[in-house]
Amino acid sequence: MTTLLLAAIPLWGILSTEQFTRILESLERNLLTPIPLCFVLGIVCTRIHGGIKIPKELYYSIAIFLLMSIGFMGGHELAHEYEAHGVSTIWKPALATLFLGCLTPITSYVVLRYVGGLSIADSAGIAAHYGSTSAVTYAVANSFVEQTQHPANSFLPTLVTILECPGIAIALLIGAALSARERAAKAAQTGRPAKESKLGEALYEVITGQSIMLMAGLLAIGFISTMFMDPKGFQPFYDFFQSKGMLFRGVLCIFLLEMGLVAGEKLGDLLKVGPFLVAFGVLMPLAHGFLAAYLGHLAGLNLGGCTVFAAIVSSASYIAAPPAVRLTLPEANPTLSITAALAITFPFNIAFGIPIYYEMAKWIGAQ
Amino acid sequence: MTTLLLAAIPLWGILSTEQFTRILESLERNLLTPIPLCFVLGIVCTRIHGGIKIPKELYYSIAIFLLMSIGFMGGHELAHEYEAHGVSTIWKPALATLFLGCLTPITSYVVLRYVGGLSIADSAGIAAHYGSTSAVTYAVANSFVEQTQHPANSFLPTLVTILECPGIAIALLIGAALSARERAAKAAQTGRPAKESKLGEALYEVITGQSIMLMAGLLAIGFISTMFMDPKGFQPFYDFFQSKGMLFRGVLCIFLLEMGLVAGEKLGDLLKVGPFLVAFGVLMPLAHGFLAAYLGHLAGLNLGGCTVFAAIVSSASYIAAPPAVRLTLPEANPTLSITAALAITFPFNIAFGIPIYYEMAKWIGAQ
Amino acid sequence: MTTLLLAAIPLWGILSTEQFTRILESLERNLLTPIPLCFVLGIVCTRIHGGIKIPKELYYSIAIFLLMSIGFMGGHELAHEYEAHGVSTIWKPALATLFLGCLTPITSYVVLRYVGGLSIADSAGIAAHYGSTSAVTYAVANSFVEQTQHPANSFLPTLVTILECPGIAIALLIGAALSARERAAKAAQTGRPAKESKLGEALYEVITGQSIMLMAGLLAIGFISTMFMDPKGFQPFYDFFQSKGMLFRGVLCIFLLEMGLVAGEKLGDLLKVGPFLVAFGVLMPLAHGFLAAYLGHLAGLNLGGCTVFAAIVSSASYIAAPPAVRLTLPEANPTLSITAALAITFPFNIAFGIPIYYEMAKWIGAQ
Amino acid sequence: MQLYPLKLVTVVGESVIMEDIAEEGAKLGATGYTITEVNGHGSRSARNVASTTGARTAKVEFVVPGDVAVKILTHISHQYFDDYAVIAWLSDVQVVRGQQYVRD
Amino acid sequence: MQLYPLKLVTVVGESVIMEDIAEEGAKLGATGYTITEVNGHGSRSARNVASTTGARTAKVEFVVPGDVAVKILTHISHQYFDDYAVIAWLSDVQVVRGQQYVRD
Amino acid sequence: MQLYPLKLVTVVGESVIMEDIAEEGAKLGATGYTITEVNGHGSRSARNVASTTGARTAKVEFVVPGDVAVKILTHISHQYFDDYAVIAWLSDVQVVRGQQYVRD
Ligand SMILES: Nc1ncnc2c1ncn2[C@@H]1O[C@H](COP(=O)(O)O)[C@@H](O)[C@H]1O
Ligand SMILES: Nc1ncnc2c1ncn2[C@@H]1O[C@H](COP(=O)(O)O)[C@@H](O)[C@H]1O
Ligand SMILES: Nc1ncnc2c1ncn2[C@@H]1O[C@H](COP(=O)(O)O)[C@@H](O)[C@H]1O
Ligand code: NA
Ligand code: NA
Ligand code: NA
Repeated sequence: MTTLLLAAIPLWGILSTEQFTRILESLERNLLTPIPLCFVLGIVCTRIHGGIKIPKELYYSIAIFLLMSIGFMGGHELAHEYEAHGVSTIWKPALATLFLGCLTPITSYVVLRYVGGLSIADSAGIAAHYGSTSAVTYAVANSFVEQTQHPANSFLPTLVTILECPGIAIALLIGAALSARERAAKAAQTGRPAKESKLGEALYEVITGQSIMLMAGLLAIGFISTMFMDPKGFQPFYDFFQSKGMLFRGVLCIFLLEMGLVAGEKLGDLLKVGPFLVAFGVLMPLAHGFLAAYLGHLAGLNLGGCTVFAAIVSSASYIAAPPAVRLTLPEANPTLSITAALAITFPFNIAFGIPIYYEMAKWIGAQ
Repeated sequence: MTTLLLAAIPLWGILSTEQFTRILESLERNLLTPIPLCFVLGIVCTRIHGGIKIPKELYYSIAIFLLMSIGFMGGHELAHEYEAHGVSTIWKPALATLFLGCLTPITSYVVLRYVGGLSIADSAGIAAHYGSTSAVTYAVANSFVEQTQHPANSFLPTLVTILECPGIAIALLIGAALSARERAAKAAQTGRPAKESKLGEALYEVITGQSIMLMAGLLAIGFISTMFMDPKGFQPFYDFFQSKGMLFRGVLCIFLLEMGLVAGEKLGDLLKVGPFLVAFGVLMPLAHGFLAAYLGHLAGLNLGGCTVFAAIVSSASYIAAPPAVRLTLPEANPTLSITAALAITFPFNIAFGIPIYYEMAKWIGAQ
Repeated sequence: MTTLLLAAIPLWGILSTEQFTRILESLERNLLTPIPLCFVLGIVCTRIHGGIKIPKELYYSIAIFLLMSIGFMGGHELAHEYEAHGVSTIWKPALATLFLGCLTPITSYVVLRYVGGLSIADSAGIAAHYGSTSAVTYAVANSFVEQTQHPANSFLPTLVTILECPGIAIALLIGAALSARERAAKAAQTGRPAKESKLGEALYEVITGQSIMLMAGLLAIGFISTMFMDPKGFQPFYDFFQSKGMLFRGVLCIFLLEMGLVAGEKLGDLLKVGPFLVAFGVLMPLAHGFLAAYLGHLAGLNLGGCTVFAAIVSSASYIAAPPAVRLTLPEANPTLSITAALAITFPFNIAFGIPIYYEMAKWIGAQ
Repeated sequence: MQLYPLKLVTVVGESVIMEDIAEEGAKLGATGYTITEVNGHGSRSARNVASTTGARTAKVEFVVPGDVAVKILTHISHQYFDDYAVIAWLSDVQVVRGQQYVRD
Repeated sequence: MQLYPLKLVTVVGESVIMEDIAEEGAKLGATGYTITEVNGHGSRSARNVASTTGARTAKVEFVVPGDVAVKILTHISHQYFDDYAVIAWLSDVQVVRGQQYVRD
Repeated sequence: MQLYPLKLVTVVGESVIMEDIAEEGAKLGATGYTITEVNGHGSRSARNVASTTGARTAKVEFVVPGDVAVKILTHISHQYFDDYAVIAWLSDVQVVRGQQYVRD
């Protein structure tokens, strides 16, 4: 707890009362909408042992729809952007994304290993989660800025796609390199042959995994069909996938309900993971989010864009990262990483992070 | 059959020819629409051993959507009602609902035990089903009155939520109390320890079950977001959940198709359950429905409201009640209760009950 | 390969350069839209061992929706047609459909057995697939002609329903009759009792199978509710099921993505099935398609109607046929029929066939 | 706790024939059966049809007396082994109140 | 490869009681359990409630020492056999590092 | 009915490793395998990742000759027992036309 409090003090110093009030207002505007409220309902339900059961096939189906939708709308908007400005507005944010995708797993690893004193495997495993991103956090952040009438730049979905892989790859490579010696020692000691490493396999699976394939694939499809189809024929696809539409927002409610059910279960593990990881799950995103908002602003993102950018950079993966980490760093304890990503950072971002990034972006000067 | 005919005579006496014609017209208007027709298709399909298979995950997903939608729209309308009239219009219907929720399991038990001569466990088990309610019957009744241009009062979904639990609880308590002696005797006789009772567990599961959590939770969410969100941001959620919309009506067709498939299978059990239970499954709803329409009218419900109220009070639960009864009264034969609820009362209400309650409500004077 | 090339030469002779250019334009207009692109994405994903997994329950759910939608819209349009012209415009196309439904399994069998030299069981098994039809090919062809502003005649869904069964039945009867002797010989030789035939069972299952029950059932429901409901009450059902709507087009994308994933897997079997079957899978549809377009034109179908008619007659079943063939002709190798239907004919029709049939129909004189 | 020695017959194969096998087993003397959806791979799995086309793999289990077990396995072996992807085996089990799974 | 002889207890029945059975088995000494969703048909399957009403069939398996196996089967037999559709049996298994599935 | 005595190897554990185990078993001599999705609870289930994150429990079964069974169990024991939630056991089965499940 001391760690948490000490770490929070600088924040208080930075904020004026007026800024603080504005953040509270943003919070209220964000929290009292169906999407976060469904998340809260899910948590409440689990805590009282309530009986909501979302079939996992529905959950997977919604995930597929959301990823396709994010990709398709991204491709659609990108086509308009491309027709209007070529690649001139895009390459800087893309570079900033790549840079942050490589930086955040390293900062995460260093903090976890040397401030938190976690083992190599645990540090690298958690860093892989925080180096990647969460498409649902993107969806919620995007809904938020659309409701504040400051829609994000059109190419943000492209950035989500870019952000997905590098962080996982770098963290796993760090973990594999540093823990190789430990493993060799253990193998020698037990006299059994060293276990086969599944690093290559796992990395390939991340790169060709569902999130990337669906987002990048539909991005291309959205781009191509915007370029070549007449608008009337395009319309039903647009209506189906569009992120402001009833389908996207509606199924997002159901998805967050299920996320709440799972996060609620993991809440019990908060005690097990200890105060350091709780503080990490809140403060690391704030730090990464601030950095992202700042770099995003420099790269030319607008107010909504900086907010969403901060949200995706700060968010932690809980879909692509866990199996990759489980396969390559099996000695890492998955309870630590899943709890941090799903029961601390995700709810924090959904409830508090997004409005805070919005105010950060404003404060930095994004418009 | 004699029972059935004898019981039907008073009805004939009450109805004038003109009323009878009106009922037939209502029936036609109700029956020749996609929702009941899909139910009929399901029955036909099962009877000819046709091969429609709705994945149970689709069925559960639609159930979740319907419950969320009923809750959300209920909360939304309640917020408008509350802003306009405070709680002044709601407390009477709420009280009437609570009263009927406690009365109907008792009337059902008494009729089953003393008129039908069923065992304590079977009587209490069936009474638990008829004391609760069926959200799908609500949805179909609501669609019906919306199509007759007499939409129900806005707070009807709240009443569905209130009606869900008490009936099950009361019937199970009756059953547990009265069958405790029998069980003790049997245990003594076999010389084995008495089986553990699962009453508390089952009651808790009913109260925190999926139907209640989703309906009550989304009711709160619909209420809060109507109060605090600007209408433009609220619109996509409204479009997604609204009960007049294409999603609600459309998926209701698929749901009723599956209900028809299951009811068709249970039709074979009609012979097993015997004529008394068939008569019970038709006449008890008519009696409860009439009482509900009358009390609803006294409590200030409009024409559509009285119709829907009669439908929900008269309907029998086939989702929350069966597992609760199975756990607490295992010696009750589930074939009896499921057949009555699903293969008699549900189809009767969908096809004939709802238009009859509509005419009842008119006759009583509801507008 | 020689077979393929030899067979393709006549086509080149028939086409003028201008026609060829028009076909290319049609191809582009067809290929660069989301539906075929999703199919391509699925194939690419499988080939690079990418990780998209569509839950099979989602796939089945979409199939149910598509079949219901095709039936419902068919019934709706049929009601309008019926009110305007009675049955005068419909009986000729219906007869043509029945005729082709009986002819195509025979032509397919003859070509497979005597040109390709396949076994009796394999020839009959594949013929059963090509004698039936693929509802998804219908859906894609229908989307194509709607986008070219030449919508098909309203009763096409009725024709899909008519086409479903006869082809399978005839091919299975041919196979059963001709292979009975072989089986008896084998039984005598091994000294074991002859295996029970499941022909009757399988035929009944085809006729009362999911595709027929849903399409024919919803056709009736669409017809009845168009006749008896007021348009306002009908609207939400229309919006939900309509084939130009966002739901139909959108879920068709997801469906084709999954089809692509499966077809991609089967691509590996192309080598196993050999050049003859590859040529068959392309040329037989072209021949059947041309015949269908021609007969359809004679029977009075419009340009869109002839195109869609050619697509459905030429398409091969991969849902109803496989289990029926597996049960009645177990010695037939399912790899051959599934690969031909799913990895050759389906993609060929989706990508190239439909625009070619469109140009054929134009050339024949359909308007 | 009185236990009865019986046989557990396990059959795994193409799901298109599994409901038939279950019912044929019941006709040959099994008082019940249990079906599980599984995924499988075997020597003839090339014959197995992709999931999208509705065909998959399933497992059927029968708890039966020895003679019924032999009847079921013989039937399956004659009717299905040549043309379908299917594997079948037998093991020993001790069944609670096992007499009720023996038909007279 | 050192293997420990233990017992495999398999219980198949109405899924409404299967989670309870799993937990009661754990209380009686099982260190874990495995649950599978199945479809079943038996002599009392008329008592089995249709899939739509939320009730189905499930299988629970426990790997346990012999004495725990008997305790579990006795408990199930007393508590559930009269009123529920359920079958239970025992078989012999050889378990890798089996000592960890024996509670002290 | 001629039956061949073989071994049934059953492995239950985190599904993230189950496809690998199935393929490694095939490499060690199994002619096929059967995978079932299950739900499980065990001593290390805390290590098991929630359903939403894509990880669950699965069961793999191999019907194999005794020597292959030992190879598979030894491999699993070395490669997976330390770091993953997994249990594995062996039982005796009598297989129809069992010779085809023995690789030369
Ligand atoms: N050796 C084996 N061990 C376990 N299951 C097997 C084995 N061989 C085949 N199977 C199962 O039986 C099905 C049919 O096998 P097959 O006839 O060899 O293609 C496969 O899909 C597997 O599920
Ligand atoms: N002889 C049997 N062999 C295999 N499974 C059985 C057998 N009898 C019953 N079962 C299973 O046990 C469940 C309950 O059986 P019962 O109590 O006989 O209705 C059924 O649904 C089947 O899944
Ligand atoms: N005693 C047991 N009996 C049956 N299944 C078990 C047992 N112990 C563990 N399992 C299964 O093996 C998985 C891993 O177990 P563990 O390694 O003990 O966490 C669990 O999820 C269960 O499915
Ligand atoms: Na991140
Ligand atoms: Na009721
Ligand atoms: Na055809």
